[in-house]
Amino acid sequence: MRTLTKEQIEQHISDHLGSPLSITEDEYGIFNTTVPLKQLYQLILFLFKDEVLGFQFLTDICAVHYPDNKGNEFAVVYHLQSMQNKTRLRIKIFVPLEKPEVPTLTGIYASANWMERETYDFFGIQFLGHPNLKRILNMDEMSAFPMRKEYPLEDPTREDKADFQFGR
Amino acid sequence: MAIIKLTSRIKVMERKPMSFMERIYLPAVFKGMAITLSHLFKKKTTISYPEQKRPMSDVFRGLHILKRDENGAERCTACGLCALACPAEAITMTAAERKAGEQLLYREEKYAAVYEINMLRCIFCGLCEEACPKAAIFLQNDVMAPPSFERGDFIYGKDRLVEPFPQI
Amino acid sequence: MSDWVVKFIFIVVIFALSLFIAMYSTYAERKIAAFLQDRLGPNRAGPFGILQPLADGVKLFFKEEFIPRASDKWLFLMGPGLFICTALMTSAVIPFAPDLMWDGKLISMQATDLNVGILYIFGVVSLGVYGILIGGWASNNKFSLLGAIRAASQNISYELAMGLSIVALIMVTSSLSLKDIVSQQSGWHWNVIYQPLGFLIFIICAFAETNRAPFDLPECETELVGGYHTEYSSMKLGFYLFAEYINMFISSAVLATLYFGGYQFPFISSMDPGIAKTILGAAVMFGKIFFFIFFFMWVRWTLPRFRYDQLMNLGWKILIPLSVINILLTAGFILFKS
Amino acid sequence: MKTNLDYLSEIHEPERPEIPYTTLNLGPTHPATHGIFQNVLKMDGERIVSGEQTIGYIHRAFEKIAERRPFYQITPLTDRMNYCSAPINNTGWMLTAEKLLKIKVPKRVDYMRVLVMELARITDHIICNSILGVDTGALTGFTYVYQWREFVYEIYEEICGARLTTNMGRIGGFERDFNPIVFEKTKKFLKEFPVIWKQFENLLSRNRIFMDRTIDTGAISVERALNYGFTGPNLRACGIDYDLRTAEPYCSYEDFEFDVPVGTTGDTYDRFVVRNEEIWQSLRIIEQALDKIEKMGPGEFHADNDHYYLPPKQEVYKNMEALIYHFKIIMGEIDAPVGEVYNAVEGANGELGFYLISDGGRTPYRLHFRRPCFIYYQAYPEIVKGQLLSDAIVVMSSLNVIAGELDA
Amino acid sequence: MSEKIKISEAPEGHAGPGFFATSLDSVVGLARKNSIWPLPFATSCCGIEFMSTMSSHYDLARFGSERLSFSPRQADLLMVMGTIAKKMGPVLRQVYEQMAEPKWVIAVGACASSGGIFDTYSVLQGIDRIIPVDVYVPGCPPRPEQIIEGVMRIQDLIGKESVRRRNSKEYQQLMEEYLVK
Repeated sequence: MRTLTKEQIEQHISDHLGSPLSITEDEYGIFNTTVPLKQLYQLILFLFKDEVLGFQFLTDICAVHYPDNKGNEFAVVYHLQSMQNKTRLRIKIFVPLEKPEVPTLTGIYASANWMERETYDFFGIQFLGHPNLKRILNMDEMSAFPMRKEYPLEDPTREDKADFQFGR
Repeated sequence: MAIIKLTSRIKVMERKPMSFMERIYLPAVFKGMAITLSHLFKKKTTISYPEQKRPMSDVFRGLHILKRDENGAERCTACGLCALACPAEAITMTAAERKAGEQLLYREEKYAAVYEINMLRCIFCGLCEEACPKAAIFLQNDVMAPPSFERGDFIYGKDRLVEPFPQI
Repeated sequence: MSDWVVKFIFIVVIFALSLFIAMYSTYAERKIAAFLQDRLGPNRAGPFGILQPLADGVKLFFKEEFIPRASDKWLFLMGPGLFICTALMTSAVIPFAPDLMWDGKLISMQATDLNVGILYIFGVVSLGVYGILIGGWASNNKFSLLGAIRAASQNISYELAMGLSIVALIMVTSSLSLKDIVSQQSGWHWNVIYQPLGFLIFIICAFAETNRAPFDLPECETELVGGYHTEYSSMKLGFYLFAEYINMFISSAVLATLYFGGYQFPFISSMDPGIAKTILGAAVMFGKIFFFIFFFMWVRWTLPRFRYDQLMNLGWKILIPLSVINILLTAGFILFKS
Repeated sequence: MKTNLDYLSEIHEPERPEIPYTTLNLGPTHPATHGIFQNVLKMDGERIVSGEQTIGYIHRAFEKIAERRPFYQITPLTDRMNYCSAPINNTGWMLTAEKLLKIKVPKRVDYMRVLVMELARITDHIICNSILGVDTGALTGFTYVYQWREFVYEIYEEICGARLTTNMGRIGGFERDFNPIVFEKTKKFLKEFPVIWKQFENLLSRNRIFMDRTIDTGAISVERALNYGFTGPNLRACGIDYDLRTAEPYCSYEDFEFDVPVGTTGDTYDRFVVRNEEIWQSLRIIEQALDKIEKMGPGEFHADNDHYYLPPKQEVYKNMEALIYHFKIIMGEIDAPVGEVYNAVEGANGELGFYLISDGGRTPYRLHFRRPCFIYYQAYPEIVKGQLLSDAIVVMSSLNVIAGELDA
Repeated sequence: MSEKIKISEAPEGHAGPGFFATSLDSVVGLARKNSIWPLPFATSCCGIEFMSTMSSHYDLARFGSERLSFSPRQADLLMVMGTIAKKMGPVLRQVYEQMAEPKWVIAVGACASSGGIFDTYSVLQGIDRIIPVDVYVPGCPPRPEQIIEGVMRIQDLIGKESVRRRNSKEYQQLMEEYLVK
């Protein structure tokens, strides 16, 4: 199974990058860390380039909306994976609702392109420096960001749910 | 190109270069033609549907039915669990109190005055059957919802859902 | 009865026959495809579905005529017409049966015995591609255009190899008349025995010329939707589809005539001319034709198709050199024998 | 390792404005786009210069729906993601939920799940490879192997009662034990399917026309494949034996003997061959799983957990406590712990991940699906660049992009 | 026409244009119903069940409909299978408009017919919002048997339809309702 411990990663990062990073392991066996926004790109670039750690695989990018978490409404979650070390690392950053801006990872991972577009499409998070940041799944004309908690799920035009055919 | 080995279970699919016989097309062509020709004389697997029916398993999830108990009274007690469990929100019901003298019609003290399933919404997932605590709703294993011309035909009310009275 | 009346009747019969066979080829194709694929195929229209081609025809006839606004109207109409015309013209020189002895006169079972019969076939067949080209271009659709271009280049390339393979055959037969060629092949002296390589090249080219799989690039539906006939509906589409089957019929007839002795069969060759011989000869001829039609279908439902550049490679780099070698071999053999 | 930026800056392609390129719309309703997505190809004759994709034509907002549904109602949703191999998705979701709820399932359930998952993998690969045949023009092989896909449907039907969108099992196990017919049919499948599959391989795999069509078309290097987030057979065709079944065994996959086939060049033919070999390996796994289940004899088919697994129906009719639990579970009032889980299974197309955030409510707070198709399909323009239109179609079908999974 | 030929009265019961028209109608209807070329507009799960319908076990070819025409010009029956998102709506509509008359539409499966479980902001709640539908097939996805039933309902419809129905006022009104062309 996993060949890296969290202490090793912490040590390696503070040795080479200079800035300390605290990693916690959750009960399901994945390393978690939350970093400030400005460190993100540098950290991921280091994780990618480093031969020992080798986080060369970006598994996933997604965002989460916490409307009650004032000032840090959005969390952007990156799942990185090091295939050689069989280790997964979850990096989280928080951005505010007023200025949801995150640096893009498309320069490092080609796969980040669509994942970021999807995140933009759903949450309206701006990925700075993205080559083609536009909606991907929804229609271009859409103005809202549907995965935000306040956006309703149901199609407002559904007829057969509340109409005469049903006794609601 | 490098083959990266992560586990011991790797099995490399080496590619044999084409032999001369493969290069001249014809042997492979004749082999293929022999295979297809052998199927010409095989027994056909087709089921001529409207005349012949394919046997279906005992647990197949087909059209719903509202069961009666052994005395011919409706089992449904309008608890609403099926409507709650339905991921498509296709079930609606209105509960009513059983009046005196209706014991033969309804088993419980409450019954569904209106019970409607929108078959166009329904996805036949079987969750309603699983949710029912009174063994009232069942998905039949040999009847499927028939296609029809009008949208309105697919609102199945109690007239089409409730099991007909047992013929004595 | 004067000669021309007989001829006229014969032409009408052949015309009707080609149409009929083409019509039932569609049915056969569907049935054979189904049987090769463990299915039953059409069986609801009439007993065993034999009315299926009629149903298709009537349906196509009553479908809306559709001419795209951006198309070139006249050429759009001309394409299918030209295609089916050329397809039907080819049957004129094919001897379908031995001459009929009737009333003390020999009646030829061939619309016309041109002394350059083979050249006629080639001339007409190479016209056929214009039908596709015009239709595909006039549709003003990119898929149609691609299909048309593919068809044109494919037909031109494969005609070369086909022609060269025929050259070797003509060296053996030393006649261009199809009737002569057939009569030379009496008994078992079928040309395929003397020209096996030439036959192979010819049949491959025949597949390419008729746009049948594995050379059905002009209309391959997974790539080009419908190829050159993407924009066609109604009977114009019917013409295209029909002409394809007529072409297949004619190709089979030519194959049978050139390489498999046409109406010749050992015991028939030794019979006296008469009704019996004619009928038996015709039966043999059509038996051969039907076998080739079946072969065409069998191959289609077995093989994957080529890619455009591989098709060209096969044509130019393999078949043409091979046919040249075949000519040389034949020439050497003839020289050696004499 | 080169970053994407390094790679892109190394390619210097001179602008060639003098060539009049054609634009071809491949899709949204093109016969070769199985499912719906659009590729706008810029072409020079038949050669593809560049491409751009538009997706989202069947975007169904899975993630939004999942935020409004209790856990057990999400299983039918996952069916419709990769509909060619629904049981893998079902199981993947259940494993995720079980991980969060800390449900320990018995070994027998694990083996049963392995059995259905491998059947699903076979059916998925059958579709992919036989459709590759169809797209190259050989329809007949498809109909031969499809009959066996139908046979697997019959097995599914015996297990769960549906053919395609199975909604198989519950959180904590299966809804019922396997019927003896299931074992019988699986044995028949193991015995007779290999014959037909061999025939199918004979029709295509060493046929020069097919080899010419697929060899060296749509090749992608290991580095780029990793950078593009490839997983599953498509990554293995490039030469990395990354398979979650061996890398992070779940569902007791460590108890099974099987190999992970890898290709050498990452082209279409390799993808075809790798999928073929995976079918043989899956057959091996099924055989072992069947053996193991039969050795255990009839027994548990679900976790012993009253709080999450529905009590048996007979109890519900009679017993008040069971009825209360029944109501609680159906209402979704299970006491889910607060937490975040990422769980991935080896789907037929690659790593199918579920990222579940729970705030303790009856529905997930957020559920994100890592859909393999969505991630690797973005490499398509790069793969088909410089190739012919026919190749583009073959590559697309060999990548096995499933629209339901792509658009979610 | 020469004057000597006397046109006799048509026999009772067959008078008027009705007789010929109806027998033509029935012949054409018979032909049409046995030669339905479907355009499979398969977007998702139901498309896989449609494959089953086409392949050996169910074999839609028995009804004369195995020639799939991917070109809308040549198709008679638009089979909409799978979810139609709002983004897809205009495309579907365009395909419908491109089809040559006479044309029929089947909505196969819950998603196409009504949106099914996907009662969401992005999914069209039934394709009958944008194009007229002739037959609905319930199920998610329907079994091939149900799809075949659906095609047979379409056959019933076609067999009864007049050749000229497509020029009728009702039909044009229907088209206008849907703003087709």
